Amino acid sequence: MQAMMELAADNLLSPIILSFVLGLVAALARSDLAFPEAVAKGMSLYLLFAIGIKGGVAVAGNGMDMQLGVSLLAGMALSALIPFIGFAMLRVMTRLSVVDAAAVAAHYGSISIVTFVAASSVLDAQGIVFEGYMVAVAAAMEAPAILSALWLISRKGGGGADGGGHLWREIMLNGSIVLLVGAFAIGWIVGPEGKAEIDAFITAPFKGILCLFLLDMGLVAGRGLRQSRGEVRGGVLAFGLIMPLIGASLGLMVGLLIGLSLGGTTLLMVLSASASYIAVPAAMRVALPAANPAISLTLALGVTFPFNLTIGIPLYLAVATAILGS
Amino acid sequence: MQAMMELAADNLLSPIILSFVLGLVAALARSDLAFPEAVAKGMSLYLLFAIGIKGGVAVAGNGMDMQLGVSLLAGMALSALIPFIGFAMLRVMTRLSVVDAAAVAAHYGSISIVTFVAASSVLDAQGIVFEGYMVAVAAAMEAPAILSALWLISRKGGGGADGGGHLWREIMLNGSIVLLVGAFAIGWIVGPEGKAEIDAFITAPFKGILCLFLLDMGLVAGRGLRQSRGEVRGGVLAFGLIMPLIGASLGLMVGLLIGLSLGGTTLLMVLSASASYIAVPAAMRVALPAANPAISLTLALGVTFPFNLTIGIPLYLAVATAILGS
Amino acid sequence: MQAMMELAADNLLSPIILSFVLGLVAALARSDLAFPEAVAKGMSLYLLFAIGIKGGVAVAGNGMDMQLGVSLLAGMALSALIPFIGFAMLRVMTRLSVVDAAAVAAHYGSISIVTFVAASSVLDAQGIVFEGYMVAVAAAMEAPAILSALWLISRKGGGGADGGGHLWREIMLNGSIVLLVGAFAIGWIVGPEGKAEIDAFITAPFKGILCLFLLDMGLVAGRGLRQSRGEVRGGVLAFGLIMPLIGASLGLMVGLLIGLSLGGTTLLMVLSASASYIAVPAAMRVALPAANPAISLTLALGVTFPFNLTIGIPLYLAVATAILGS
Amino acid sequence: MQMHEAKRVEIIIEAVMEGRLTAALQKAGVTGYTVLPVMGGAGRSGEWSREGQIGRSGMVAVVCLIRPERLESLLEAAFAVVERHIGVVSVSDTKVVRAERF
Amino acid sequence: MQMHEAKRVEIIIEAVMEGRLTAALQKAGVTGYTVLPVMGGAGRSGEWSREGQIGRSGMVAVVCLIRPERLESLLEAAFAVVERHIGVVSVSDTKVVRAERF
Amino acid sequence: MQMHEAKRVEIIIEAVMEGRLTAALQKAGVTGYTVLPVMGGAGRSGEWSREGQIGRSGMVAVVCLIRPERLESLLEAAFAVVERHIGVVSVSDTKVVRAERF
Ligand SMILES: Nc1ncnc2c1ncn2[C@@H]1O[C@H](COP(=O)(O)O)[C@@H](O)[C@H]1O
Ligand SMILES: Nc1ncnc2c1ncn2[C@@H]1O[C@H](COP(=O)(O)O)[C@@H](O)[C@H]1O
Ligand SMILES: Nc1ncnc2c1ncn2[C@@H]1O[C@H](COP(=O)(O)O)[C@@H](O)[C@H]1O
Ligand code: NA
Ligand code: NA
Ligand code: NA
Repeated sequence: MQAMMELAADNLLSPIILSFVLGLVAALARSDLAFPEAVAKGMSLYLLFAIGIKGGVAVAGNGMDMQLGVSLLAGMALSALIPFIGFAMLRVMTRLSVVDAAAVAAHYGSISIVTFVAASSVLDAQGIVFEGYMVAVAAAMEAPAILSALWLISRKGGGGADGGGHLWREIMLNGSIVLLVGAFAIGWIVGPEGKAEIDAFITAPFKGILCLFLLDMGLVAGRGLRQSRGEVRGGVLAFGLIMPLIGASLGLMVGLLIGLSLGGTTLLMVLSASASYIAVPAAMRVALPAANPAISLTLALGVTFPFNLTIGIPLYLAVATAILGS
Repeated sequence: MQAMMELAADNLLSPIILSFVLGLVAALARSDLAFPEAVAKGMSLYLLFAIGIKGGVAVAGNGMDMQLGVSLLAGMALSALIPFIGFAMLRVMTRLSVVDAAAVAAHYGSISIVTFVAASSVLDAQGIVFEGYMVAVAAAMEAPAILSALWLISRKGGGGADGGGHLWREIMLNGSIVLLVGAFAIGWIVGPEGKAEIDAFITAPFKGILCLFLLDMGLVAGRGLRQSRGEVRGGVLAFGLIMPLIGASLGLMVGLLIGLSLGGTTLLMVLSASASYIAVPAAMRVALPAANPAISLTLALGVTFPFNLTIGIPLYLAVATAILGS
Repeated sequence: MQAMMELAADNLLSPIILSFVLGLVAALARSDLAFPEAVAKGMSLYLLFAIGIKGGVAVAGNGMDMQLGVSLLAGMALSALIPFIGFAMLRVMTRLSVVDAAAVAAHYGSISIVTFVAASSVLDAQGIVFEGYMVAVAAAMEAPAILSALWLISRKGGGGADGGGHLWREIMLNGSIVLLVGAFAIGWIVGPEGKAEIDAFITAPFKGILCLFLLDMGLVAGRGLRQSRGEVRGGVLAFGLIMPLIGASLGLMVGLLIGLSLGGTTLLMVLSASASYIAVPAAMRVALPAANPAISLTLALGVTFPFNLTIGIPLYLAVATAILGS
Repeated sequence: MQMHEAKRVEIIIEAVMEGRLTAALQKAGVTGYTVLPVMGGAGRSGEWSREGQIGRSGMVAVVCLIRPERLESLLEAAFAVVERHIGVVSVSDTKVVRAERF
Repeated sequence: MQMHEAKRVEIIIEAVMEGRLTAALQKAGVTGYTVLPVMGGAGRSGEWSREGQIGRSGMVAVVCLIRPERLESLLEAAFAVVERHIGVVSVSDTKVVRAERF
Repeated sequence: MQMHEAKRVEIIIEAVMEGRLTAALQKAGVTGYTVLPVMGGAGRSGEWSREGQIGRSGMVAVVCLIRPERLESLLEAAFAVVERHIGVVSVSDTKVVRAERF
């Protein structure tokens, strides 16, 4: 317990979290501090590329086993399942319309890659190893939740979803999924020697760039919170805090079931607990235009993301450690 | 004297200065070499973040004393005072209108953070230590000069200043001030171990990014000089060369008075000698729309900035060394 | 032969090539993966700056001889000559109009700096040294081809070229030429000690940034190929594969003639074999507006660039090694 | 200079819908269009800004110059896409040279 | 398609004034506006370009579609902000669909 | 508010020609213009996008507000530049305040 407290405190006072807090505070105080769109996108391309390569190299190094296939399927199942739980909870806990509830639920079934990156930074700092292919699991979990949400809508008839084949290609070929999977493949092919050539770029500055990126996310989250005061409160707010705990519990069970390591289980919890704010928002705008994007985004980025960053990650790690031993 | 000459020559032939010169020459020769706005802003965000963290960490490492408070106050006093001197000189030396003179004076009371960064690079290269909180002093000196200029205008009645509470919040929460102060606080909290995690990002590439940034500043300065040929000459031009010397002298006196180290005194001279081209120009556009922005900007960026970069910094260091011993 | 095969395989599976392939595949599959324009430009500014500095420092280190002047002249002669060969081939092999053929020929006379950078990475990885001033030769080869193309047009009367003094200044002061030559001069002046100050920026992350840049080039090339399917095929396509071999042969002869090292000869082959897609496209739009830009760009970026990257570079190196010994 | 009557249609629409809109425009026989970036804005669904955003967020402005007689079919094609989405369509009278291009 | 008369107001103004202008527009009852980035330009105060700039420099273009009857109050609100600042205001006739939005 | 008749000329032209066009406009006595970035588009010469591009590729939109009586000389100056280049010119009626500026 004490160790967990220390870990939480350490985590809270890490440059990564403090950078996010700085951004959040600056935006709430209405500072004009802002990152150009191109710089934010550039940082996210860098992070996806670097994390993909690292994952692929880890797989290349440790050899490959059936576990990868099982983990991918397990991740996809989690991503497809969580929206149903989320949707049911939202219908009970909040007054959101069917469309809005389905859109929010899709975000929570999918994953937030920055939360994943922050968690793997914490694991690295603690010297806890994890399966390199968790990056591929993250990529595999991006899309199934969208399918579930669209199916929910079509069943409930809550205002026709605009699906179609086009949409599916778009989701599967979403830039962030392609970059993550592609970089993973590159890492796998080039292996440790290939990575050594570009290590000074993809490893050394990684954490620093993550800080700046989280500073920007803090700014965007703060701006979102400021503008949608009122829409996210009461039941909706509570959902943003409870849903990650439910997701993490499911992730824990599945991780134990398929026999992931301590690090891998923690990351699966983090993935299940996190909510998307890149791939799913775009897909929802296309498929469910009637859903209010501000609700999902504020909840995912303004509530669940900071919750996971500050409390969630150390909590999930502590629970996993208590069960799996360290 | 010889040592100073050598230092000046060293400085002139450093990659930093040469990058600025390259930009200046390219722009004057009408090359289409240009940095996208987003890249320039990205680099300035990086530099502010890195310099802020470093300053905070230095304070965390060396412990804190009353000196910080005294230095902040001294810096603010300098920033508030210098515009009065500048204004008086401009009214005597030039034909600028009251509004234009006040706007220019505000720029010289405030500070140029890149000049500060360049000077601290020179100190680092010479192995001269300085108080880490000088970064906070720099941030504190950004705004008071604006207040002085607005007060001058309201007294002289030279064309109503458009102040108001809004403006004050904007100035104090200007992105560059918030980032600098926030990063300083982060550095202070995380201390040397926290910085170690992100050192490969905020320390290793720092000087190289500074080179590219100065290349861009050279391009912008050169374009400004080319477009406003004619407006900045005679008395106005002379002001841009004399005012930094006066500012530096005041900075020297105050530095000695409050007992700063050799490095700290040099930096206070540099801050006092430098002229703003981020925070103040924006504030002046809002508050004194009648002032011609081209005059201030060309003077600050095209005359005083290169003067400080090439001659000023080694000169101020030499003078401070002569007085304080090395 | 076997060594060459191994080198080619090594090269094909390097992170650099795989990144390009990822981009190409993503674009052909119609993924929405994309780099913001500002990020792409920022990376190209970085690469030009870094490669320029390195070249200048190499010259500063190794001393200077007549060889530089001779190599510059030889490079300019190659650049001026190749368009005539290219033009003749295009008129025979394809149905392109005079204007289009001249525009394409100009691209092949000029050079692709990224191909040069990729080749020098391969040489570095193999421990093969090359003359630092090859960077200056690259810069010198950018423009003469344009002159040749305009002269061809004026002779053939194929639709008035829009030249004029303005155009010449623009071409010579093109941002990429100025940055490359300027950085080369800076490297020469500051020498190895100056470079040491900024090495963590210009050397360490170089290869990683090159990967991301090639990923972007793959995306742009793939988009170009996708959009201009049909225009680049048959004779035009064949030209894009044969012309680099002819260029490389000429580069080999000239390299042997003027006594370049193995590395230098290989680079001169690469320069001669590569086709421009920065300086020349812009100049052609101004001077030959009637030429279809899609043809040149797709050919240079979608055909010849990947050919050189994958097959060309190891082939040219193998041939040069066979002749010059390793 | 000889000018010809034309219509300038300006469609402000979510960036994610850009591809669908331009495909619809081309299907409707539009010979060209231009896409301008949008930094931010406000409407019934609140204020937004592109600053610091990742992903294909925000809106774009698609400008289309067409002959007056083609307006109706363009609007129908555009509306099929825009209808259920956040967006604004405006049509102004304008004049162009080289009418054969439109 | 049924179109309704409207006005397209285009205000080119210094970026530092954007927040003040949009606040004034909203106070004047405007239901929406769109902000376009501006790369550069020239006027009585000379030429400028956004390239390489840091800080909130340069100008932006604010486009506002409104019903004709609201034009006067919008212009008054906008002018209170623009008046002493560098900037240009133009008003064109246009047509919009879904007039209830404006 | 007192408004004055003016023309809004919008020229979409290749970025490499921007300098030549604005120089020609200034020679023709135009007192100001504004350059907007363009993200992409399509026309007879195909589709293009600025994403990931390096070099001065793509197009820009130059907007110019002028008094009606100056239109002809502006168009002539602009056409001398645009003529042989990819590009589109449109002219709309508009109204401006502070007519003395144009
Ligand atoms: N009256 C208007 N004038 C100009 N742009 C508008 C207007 N109304 C909406 N917009 C733009 O369309 C976006 C979505 O509008 P809405 O659907 O009303 O939220 C806004 O963010 C603006 O960019
Ligand atoms: N006639 C005009 N047409 C279009 N934009 C203009 C015009 N005049 C001024 N501008 C824009 O407004 C800015 C400031 O103009 P000025 O106040 O005349 O210096 C210029 O830099 C242009 O971006
Ligand atoms: N009808 C049009 N409406 C708006 N923009 C156009 C139109 N036609 C062409 N353009 C723009 O002008 C560029 C070149 O057109 P083009 O010369 O027809 O290939 C296109 O890429 C568009 O950006
Ligand atoms: Na999840
Ligand atoms: Na100062
Ligand atoms: Na060549």
